Amino acid sequence: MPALKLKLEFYLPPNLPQSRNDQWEQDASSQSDELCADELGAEDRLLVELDGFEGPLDLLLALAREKKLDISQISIADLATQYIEYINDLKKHRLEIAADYLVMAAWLVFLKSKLILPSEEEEEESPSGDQLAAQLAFRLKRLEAMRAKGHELMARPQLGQEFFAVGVPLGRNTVSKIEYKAELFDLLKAYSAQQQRQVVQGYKVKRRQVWSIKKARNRLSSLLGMSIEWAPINELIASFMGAEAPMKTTVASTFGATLEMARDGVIEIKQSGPFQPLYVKSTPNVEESADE
Amino acid sequence: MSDEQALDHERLDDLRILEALIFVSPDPLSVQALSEELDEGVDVSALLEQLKSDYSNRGIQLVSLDGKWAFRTATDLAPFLTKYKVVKKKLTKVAQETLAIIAYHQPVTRAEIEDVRGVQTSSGTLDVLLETGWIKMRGRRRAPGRPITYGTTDLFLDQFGLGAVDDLPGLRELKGAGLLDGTLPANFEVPSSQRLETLMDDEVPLDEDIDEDVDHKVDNEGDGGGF
Amino acid sequence: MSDEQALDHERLDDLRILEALIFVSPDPLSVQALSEELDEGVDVSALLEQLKSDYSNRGIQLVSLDGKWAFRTATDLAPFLTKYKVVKKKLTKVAQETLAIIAYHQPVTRAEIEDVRGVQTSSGTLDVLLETGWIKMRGRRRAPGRPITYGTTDLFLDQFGLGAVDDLPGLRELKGAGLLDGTLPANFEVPSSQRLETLMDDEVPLDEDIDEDVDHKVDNEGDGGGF
Repeated sequence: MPALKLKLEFYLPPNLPQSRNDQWEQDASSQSDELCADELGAEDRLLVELDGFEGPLDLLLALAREKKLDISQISIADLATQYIEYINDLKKHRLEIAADYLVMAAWLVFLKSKLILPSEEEEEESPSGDQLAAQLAFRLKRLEAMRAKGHELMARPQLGQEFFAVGVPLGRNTVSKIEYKAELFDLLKAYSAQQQRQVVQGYKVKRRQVWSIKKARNRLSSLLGMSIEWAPINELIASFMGAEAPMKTTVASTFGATLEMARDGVIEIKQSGPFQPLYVKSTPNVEESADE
Repeated sequence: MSDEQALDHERLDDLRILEALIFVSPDPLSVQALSEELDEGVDVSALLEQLKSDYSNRGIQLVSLDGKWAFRTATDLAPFLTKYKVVKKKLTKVAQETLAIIAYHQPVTRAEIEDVRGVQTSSGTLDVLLETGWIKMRGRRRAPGRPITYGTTDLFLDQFGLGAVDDLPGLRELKGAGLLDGTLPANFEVPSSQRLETLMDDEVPLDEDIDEDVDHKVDNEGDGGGF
Repeated sequence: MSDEQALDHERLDDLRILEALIFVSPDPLSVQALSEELDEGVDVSALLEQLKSDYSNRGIQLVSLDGKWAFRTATDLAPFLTKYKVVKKKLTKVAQETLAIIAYHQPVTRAEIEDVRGVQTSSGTLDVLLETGWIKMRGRRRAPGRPITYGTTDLFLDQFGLGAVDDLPGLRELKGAGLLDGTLPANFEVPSSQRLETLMDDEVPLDEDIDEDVDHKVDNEGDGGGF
């Protein structure tokens, strides 16, 4: 569960002991560089940031430090008392306190009770008060050590601050040799695809033979001009084509031409019924008039 | 006699090559990388030690960072080089503390960092540290939940002028005082800090977690079944 | 005596400072720029000369570039500082196609390749193929213009695991592999490749072209003249 962040601001009550006041100042300044001293010292108004403390362990450490005690020598019982008092003080001023600070307070009450009570009838598994106290002391010592090492690290000469790397690494001259890869399959595929493409490219579209209506009409009139007998159109078409089978275009154009010529009155058309052969013959008088 | 001279010559040339290689490289070079550039059988480590002593009184020093070698200016000349200072990355107290915990306790999980600090670590802190390039995710702890383990990088050593993680100030004292190993409740373990190029026994690579997790679960289920 | 020692010390320190400054600076530094970093009255030029001679046998050299000073690697070490890298590259489609045409149709001239492909072949493609070592110039065609004939090499056979050029699959095999489909005209053929160790009848050696060319030209002119 994340620590509840609280930023508390209150007026220092007149009855708060002076030592507490000192401790706040000291802690606040040692805790955070961000807060400037002016702000903290501002008369009787104090900015208290409980979240300036990094959790209950940090607060415990701060309390221990206030007493300028060597943590290895400190009486955990005393420290616990101090912490509990401190939290109670805050509670008196109706300040909200993050849950983990309260949990720690409760645990310390428990610890104190364990330390005071004789440890006769304790269950085997649960640690004794002394053990718990030792563990807490260990954690405090470890946190303090880590904090000190953090400072120590930062105080070391650092790259780019106290010592430097070469201004511009020249780097190494790289000569790269290209090695080509190809698979036989790729080659064959490329070749085949290319050959196939080439075949398609080489294909010449044949000129479509189109029998135009005009052409059909010319042929038709020259054929019909010789005879005024009814002639089946199929035979006429066949005579256009000679040995070749009649093409669709010839049939269509010839039929179109007969309709045109019939409209012009040049020929006559007859058919005995649907799908029966179509017969045509020229209209003699019109031919005469055309001759004139 | 002439053989010896030839040997000397070779040694001088090898020294010169090493010197030039390290000089032009943007990053510190490992002994192995350097060995690959010289003839087989050349004792690169010995040559590097000689180079180091050749430079010991000079303004440039040959330094070793976790077995990787680079030239750096002598720290006592800092006042003359202020012009070249880069803008310092300023770490907050929390980040400093977290960095120290990672350095001294690595490989360490986030939960373990939190245990040392007695408070939750905001992800921002780890992000900032990861961004500096001084810490990295090493792998995952072979433990329930497979938490990610953190450790320091070569850049960290370079930044703080440390030859190796073992050179961390006061490491031995802290170890001696038992502050780096777990005398804590059983559910908490403090791993010992070592030189840690490779993953520890209880670490798995970051990308291996899925398969392993499955194995793990199957095992657990097997146990649970009580057969 | 102690004064002299002090002087020596100072000189040593000045040398070290110069050394570090030149090392750190991204650009070569002029004597004047360097002088500004040291106490007044220090003979920077003399110090630089000493530094230069200190480094004269080393892998790094202090060099003056246009009156400005910088460290550079010794020029004789260049071969050791050059990295050779092999970059694998796949042949482009066009190169694959051209290579295949050369393999099937060899000996083949550029004009013939273009004729088969139906497109102009950039000289870059043939250059790349020559660079691979898979094709070579075989000779010149005994024809107007004496065009160069291309063919495949032994390396080509090695690369593609062919015992000989006539191991290249023929029409039926290409069809069998589904590479050629049935829309091909009946007269379509894949040339059967032959291994052509020696020049063909219509080929002349590459180096013979000049003389022959001259003869040829004379002949041509003779024809052109119509006598």
